[in-house]
Amino acid sequence: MQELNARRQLEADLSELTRMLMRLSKMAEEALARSVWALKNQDVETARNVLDKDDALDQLTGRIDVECMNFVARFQPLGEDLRTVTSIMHMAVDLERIGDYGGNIARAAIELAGKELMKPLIDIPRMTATLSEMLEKAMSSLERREPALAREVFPLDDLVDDLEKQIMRELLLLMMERPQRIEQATLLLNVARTLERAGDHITNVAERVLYSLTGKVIRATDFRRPKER
Amino acid sequence: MQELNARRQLEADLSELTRMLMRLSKMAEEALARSVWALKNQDVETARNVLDKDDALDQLTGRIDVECMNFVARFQPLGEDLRTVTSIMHMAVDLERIGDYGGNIARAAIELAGKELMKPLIDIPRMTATLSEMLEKAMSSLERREPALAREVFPLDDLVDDLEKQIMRELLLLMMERPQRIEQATLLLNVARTLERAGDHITNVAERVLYSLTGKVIRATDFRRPKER
Amino acid sequence: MKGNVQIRSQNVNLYYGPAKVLKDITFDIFDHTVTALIGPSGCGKSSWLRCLNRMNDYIAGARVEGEILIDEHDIYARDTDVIALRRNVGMVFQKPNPFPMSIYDNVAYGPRLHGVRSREQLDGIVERSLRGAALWTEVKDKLTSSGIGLSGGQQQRLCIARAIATEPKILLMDEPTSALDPMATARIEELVRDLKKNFTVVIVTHNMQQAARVSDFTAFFLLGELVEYEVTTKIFTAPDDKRTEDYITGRFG
Amino acid sequence: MKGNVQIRSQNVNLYYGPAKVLKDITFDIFDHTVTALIGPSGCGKSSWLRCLNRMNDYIAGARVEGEILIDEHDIYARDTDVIALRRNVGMVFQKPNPFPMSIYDNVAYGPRLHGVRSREQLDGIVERSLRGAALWTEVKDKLTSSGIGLSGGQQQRLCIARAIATEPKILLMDEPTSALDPMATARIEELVRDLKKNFTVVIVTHNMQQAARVSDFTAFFLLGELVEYEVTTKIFTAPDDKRTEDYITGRFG
Amino acid sequence: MNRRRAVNGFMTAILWASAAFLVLLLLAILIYVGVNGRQPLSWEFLTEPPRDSMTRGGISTPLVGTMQLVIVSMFFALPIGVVTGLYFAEYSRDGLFTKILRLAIRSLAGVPSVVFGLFGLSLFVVTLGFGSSLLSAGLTLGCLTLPLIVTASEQAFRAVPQDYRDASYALGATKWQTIVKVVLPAASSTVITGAILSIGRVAGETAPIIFTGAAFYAPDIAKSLFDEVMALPYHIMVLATAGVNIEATRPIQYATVLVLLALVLGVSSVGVVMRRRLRRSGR
Amino acid sequence: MKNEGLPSILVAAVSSLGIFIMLFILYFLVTEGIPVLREASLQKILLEKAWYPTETPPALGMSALIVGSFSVTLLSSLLAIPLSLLVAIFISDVAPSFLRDILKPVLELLSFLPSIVLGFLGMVVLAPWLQERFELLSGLNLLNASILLGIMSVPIIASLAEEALSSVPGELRDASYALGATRWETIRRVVIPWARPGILSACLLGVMRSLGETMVVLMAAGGAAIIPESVFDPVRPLTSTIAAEMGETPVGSTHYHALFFAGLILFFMTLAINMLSAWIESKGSVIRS
Ligand SMILES: Nc1ncnc2c1ncn2[C@@H]1O[C@H](COP(=O)(O)OP(=O)(O)OP(=O)(O)O)[C@@H](O)[C@H]1O
Ligand SMILES: Nc1ncnc2c1ncn2[C@@H]1O[C@H](COP(=O)(O)OP(=O)(O)OP(=O)(O)O)[C@@H](O)[C@H]1O
Ligand SMILES: [Mg+2]
Ligand SMILES: [Mg+2]
Ligand SMILES: O=P([O-])([O-])[O-]
Repeated sequence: MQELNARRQLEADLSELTRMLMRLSKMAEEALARSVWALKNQDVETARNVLDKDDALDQLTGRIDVECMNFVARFQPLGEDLRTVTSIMHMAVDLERIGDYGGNIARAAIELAGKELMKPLIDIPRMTATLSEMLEKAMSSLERREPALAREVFPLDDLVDDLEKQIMRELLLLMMERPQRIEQATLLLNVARTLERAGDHITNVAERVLYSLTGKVIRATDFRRPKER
Repeated sequence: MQELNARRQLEADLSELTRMLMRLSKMAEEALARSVWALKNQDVETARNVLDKDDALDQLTGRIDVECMNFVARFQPLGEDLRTVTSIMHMAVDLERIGDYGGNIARAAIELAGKELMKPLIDIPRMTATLSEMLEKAMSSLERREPALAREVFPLDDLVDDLEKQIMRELLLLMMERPQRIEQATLLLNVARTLERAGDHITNVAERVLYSLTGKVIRATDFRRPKER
Repeated sequence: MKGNVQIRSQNVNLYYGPAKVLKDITFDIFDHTVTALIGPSGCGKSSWLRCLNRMNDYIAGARVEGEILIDEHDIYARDTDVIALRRNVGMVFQKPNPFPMSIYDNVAYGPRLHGVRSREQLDGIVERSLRGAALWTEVKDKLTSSGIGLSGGQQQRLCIARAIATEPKILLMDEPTSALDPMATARIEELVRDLKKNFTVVIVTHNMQQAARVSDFTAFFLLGELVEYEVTTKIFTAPDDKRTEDYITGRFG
Repeated sequence: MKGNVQIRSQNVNLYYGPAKVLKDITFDIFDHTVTALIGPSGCGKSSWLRCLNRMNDYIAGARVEGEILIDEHDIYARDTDVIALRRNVGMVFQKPNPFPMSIYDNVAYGPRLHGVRSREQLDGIVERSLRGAALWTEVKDKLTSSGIGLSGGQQQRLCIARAIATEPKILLMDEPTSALDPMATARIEELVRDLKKNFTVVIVTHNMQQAARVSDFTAFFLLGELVEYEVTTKIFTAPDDKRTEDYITGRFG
Repeated sequence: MNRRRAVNGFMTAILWASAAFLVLLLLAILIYVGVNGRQPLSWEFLTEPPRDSMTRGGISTPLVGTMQLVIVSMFFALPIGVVTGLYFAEYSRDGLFTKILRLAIRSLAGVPSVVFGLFGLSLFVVTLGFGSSLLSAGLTLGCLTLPLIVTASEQAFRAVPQDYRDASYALGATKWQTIVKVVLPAASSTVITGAILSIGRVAGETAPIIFTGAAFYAPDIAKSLFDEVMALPYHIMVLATAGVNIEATRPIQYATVLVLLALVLGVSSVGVVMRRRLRRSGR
Repeated sequence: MKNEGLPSILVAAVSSLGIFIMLFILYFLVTEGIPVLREASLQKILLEKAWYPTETPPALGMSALIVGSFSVTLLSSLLAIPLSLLVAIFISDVAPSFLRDILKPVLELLSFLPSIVLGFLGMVVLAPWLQERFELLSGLNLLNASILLGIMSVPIIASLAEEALSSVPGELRDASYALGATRWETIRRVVIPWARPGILSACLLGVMRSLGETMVVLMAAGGAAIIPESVFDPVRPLTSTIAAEMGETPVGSTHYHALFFAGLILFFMTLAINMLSAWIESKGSVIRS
């Protein structure tokens, strides 16, 4: 007890940082989920709501960034603490980006609202569900300090990539069938592509979690199929 | 002289970091420029070359990250030094992403190579040129410690956005005219979208430069047209 | 965070003989906050601190101009009772300096001076003060043994207990951890953060990380001037004044 | 970076009387590198360092087991000439300790002991050593004034000059900056990085940031054992051993 | 509150008063001696021997005798004292010998000077057969001052930082080389200060020499170690208590006291000033 | 490494001379002093008053001498110690710094004042004044000697006590002031308690010096071997007895041995005080560290 005393404040601050990051992650996940829901259900209200919340997300990211700098200024961290705080800085950026994607998709949802959908959206929500799962895995890995959980993220990203490919092929076909669909289709294409990107960012997050926990630089590519050129 | 002595090593290390970042920036810029050139001139060789260099880019990013951590471990930076080193960490991520985009575009170039282009590429290279200019402005702002230069980046990003919009409209029209073009058009659409994103990342870099130089959090949005929803 | 102003320093100048050591120091310190004073050696941090409880009175040739108001009362006014002032403004020094008496007597020293005689009352004060200084559990079974026998960190906490035994409103600390090892330092820092519940704390420190860790506000002194007074976070990541920036990045000092 | 092995410590055990202070220390130090020894107080860093020039010989009850090879020669072998060894292995101490003689005589002390008498030769050695310690320009006009009159940082550089005047191959430094202010510390650190061109430097330090700044390799000692020996960057950002991680993150020590 | 203030003021006044009292008292003594002793003081007084049963003439013989005693005692005490100090500082281990030696030196410091006289009488004068002589008296004074020198030089050696020794060993020096080249030079000024201070003490001592070598009257300066000598302090006593015409020689007595005072305080003040300097620079 | 043994043996050998001197002092005091016990029993010597060593048979009662020593020492200490301590406190805690810088060396210097000078002044200045003022037969008496001894020991006690007082860390004083104590409260409750061992040992050393002082009492105490009934009675302490009589005593006579025995008594008395003060010092340093 006496021994750990010197680190009490440091650890309190570090968990506070982690908590902020979790909150950010929750917000990003929600933005993604709700915007896709809005897209699917053509709900402008929800889409606007996502856009309104984007500011809060940006602000939280800014705060995390400043608090990380503060943490460095206060504790001169080394080793695991240093890895963790720098990782948090990085992860915050990735998460913010994911939140932004939520905004982008919400905009798409608003554009699409009221227009008849050319097909029922099935794969896109599936992608989103997978992304949520990835994000949760990565975050609980960080929270519970269990590297194994973060590793499970990588194969899931392959799944997301597959889904995107599939959607793309499908949409291309649909477009070619009826050029009137082109506008809507490119929009959806974009959404799919965006979700694929979100997957990439979550993969980055997972890599960071692993680095902060183990000190090893782990590249997701080691855990998944080689990317075709 | 005696006075500055205590900082000599710190400053040497910091300039070394900055130099590494400049190198990364150069590599990213090149990846973008060369891949777009390859796209335009249908030069598979150059495109492959870009892809080959992607690894080096990733590695350099990793090294910058580790060296930044080292810097923190060694000098317990505060104030401007702390802002600079954390900004470098962030900028490296942005630049790496831009490099990745180069790879993406190179892949598109390879796919397109040998197929007849549906229209001569004019606006896409213009976008790339603007991006190069932006990147160079941001970097020399950092190097010469002149915030004014970095501020010039923001209006340029508006230009990039405009170009992308224009390309999109144009391509949509072309597609609708002849659905056979769809595949190629979506590819080009994607390229344009990617370049627009690169613009966003460069804007981030400029924001970071400003923050590290002035200590003020500057949002690009304050310097450009409000985004339409 | 800003509450009521507890200490108001208005155009304070301090002279040691002909040398002007503090120049026009003007700023307000808020109650129930921790305020850190930083700056290079000799910039006048300790001197200003010692103005607050008039410890400078004992230095030949020291002369204060301007006003220092504590709870809106000018402590350099004619009618100020210095002894009452010092009771109200506790002080903790750089080196732990317990008196060579028992732990109990150390803490009871101040109250006894000020006329507390009853044993029960003293017992209560001693326990409360030791608890307040996070030392009670460690020493409650050896209150009669000498304060000198404690470890450095414990000694410093004993000094804090002694200072808060007279129930001051303000606690001044002049580099309270510079003679301690990192572990003891961490405990004192934790205690300082805790003390602001009941006191207004002003702490001089050379360790900028420490200032960043414990304080809400930070004042940067340079050559007898107050250069910048700001929320701590801002001072250490993005100060407004170029000189502050230069100091915290080690360009001088 | 790894060059030739200059110091080879093989299963070194050190006893002070019955107490075993170093346990089975085995590792190699490469020439023209700076190696930092870190670890909590009392873990045996200084003790191991002092084995290298047999300064432990003067401590009653000190006993060394195992082998220490310098340039492949066992320095605890019967036929070792301790005086020649110490000439070959310079040492710089925690507190700057120039002799109370002139700057010149301080530097010339070692060479004179070892029989250099000619004035010219001494002049050359003194100049070369002072240059090597980055002190020449500051003192060249006052070589005859006392070494005590210098500032702390200059004194420490004078001690370095004195140590390298006997042209050692190895330079041992036991917390050489712990008594210095930050500015002087920075100069010494710069010098240390510079010294590896000509010497193999082994430096004990309590300041982990310092170890990170100056050294190529870092060895972490704990309770008389060598826990981890690695490239410095790795030790401070991602050490392999849990105990190293715990130490550098302040979980104990 | 007011009572506390009153007590404080009262005590402060008392403290000032006592210091003033002491200063005035001592000043009065010095001035009194100065005024009374100034008149017969002249160059001749210092350079001529006493004449006419010491009722006339000067004090050259006792003055020189005192100096001779100082020299003899220092010749004896300085080397031994310094070496003993060296032993304590450099060689001693916490053994029995060291303990006994410490005890001996400390006790020696407390032995009354008249007892040293007894010791000198029985050892040097009687047992060793030096007789009542410069040598016996000088050696007695030497023994008296030995503890002072030992303590001073031990402190001087201890004040030499251990770092110097480590540095010297680390450069390949032996212990003796280290002592000779580093420790002794570093301690020398402090040792010398200690010696000067003990000279001040020796020059004023009377009791130990009364029966070991001081002469009531000697016609001449001692030529050999085995001659008796006159000494200033003893001379004063003789003039004041056993002279031929005590009342008439009062001016001479005062002058002699003045000379002794000047000599002792002069030498001591050099020592005191040196010591303060050393202490200040040491800190 | 080689030849390290020789110097150390030499140094130890020379150092042991200190022990030898001490042993010799003891040896001679004992061998020359003990023979007196053939003439008179220890009891007689210590308890009888009559001191006529040259009569036949000699009367060797030393109680008057011993009481003389004690009374002079006691009275002088009563006079000197309070003044010394006040002065010491003044210098360490009250005096402005320029005064302190003057007073400290002056005090140190005055402890070198030769006792013969004081004895002389006692004889020629103080004695006539006392005689006149109090209409005495002689001014050479217990009071006279005590005053002089007092003057002699004030600088010694004061400068040692001052050293003890000023070694009290300034931070302790600051702490007390900062708690609202006045200066006198600080001195009484913090400074003096901290310095107590040092002050005590300073006083003891002063007493020891007074006890062993010879010339002042020889010249100013009057020299009558009686037990004093008032401060105006003359006394003949042990030291002055030895100094006054040894000169005319034949070596080896009973008187000679008796004087050595007196020396022996003196020796043990001072030794006892010395050891006491050493004990106090060592205890004090244990408390502080
Ligand atoms: N008693 C004094 N008499 C004269 N000048 C003094 C006195 N005390 C301090 N000073 C001077 O006043 C200036 C301010 O001193 P002060 O002790 O307040 O500085 P500081 O900021 O506390 O420095 P440090 O960090 O070294 O404690 C310095 O230049 C110092 O030399
Ligand atoms: N002369 C000695 N005699 C006996 N034990 C000793 C001696 N010197 C050191 N030790 C013990 O040996 C152990 C190692 O001491 P050493 O000085 O090597 O530690 P260190 O790592 O250098 O510590 P520090 O960082 O405090 O200098 C400690 O437990 C210490 O108590
Ligand atoms: Mg200060
Ligand atoms: Mg050590
Ligand atoms: O813009 P990105 O999210 O693909 O980096």
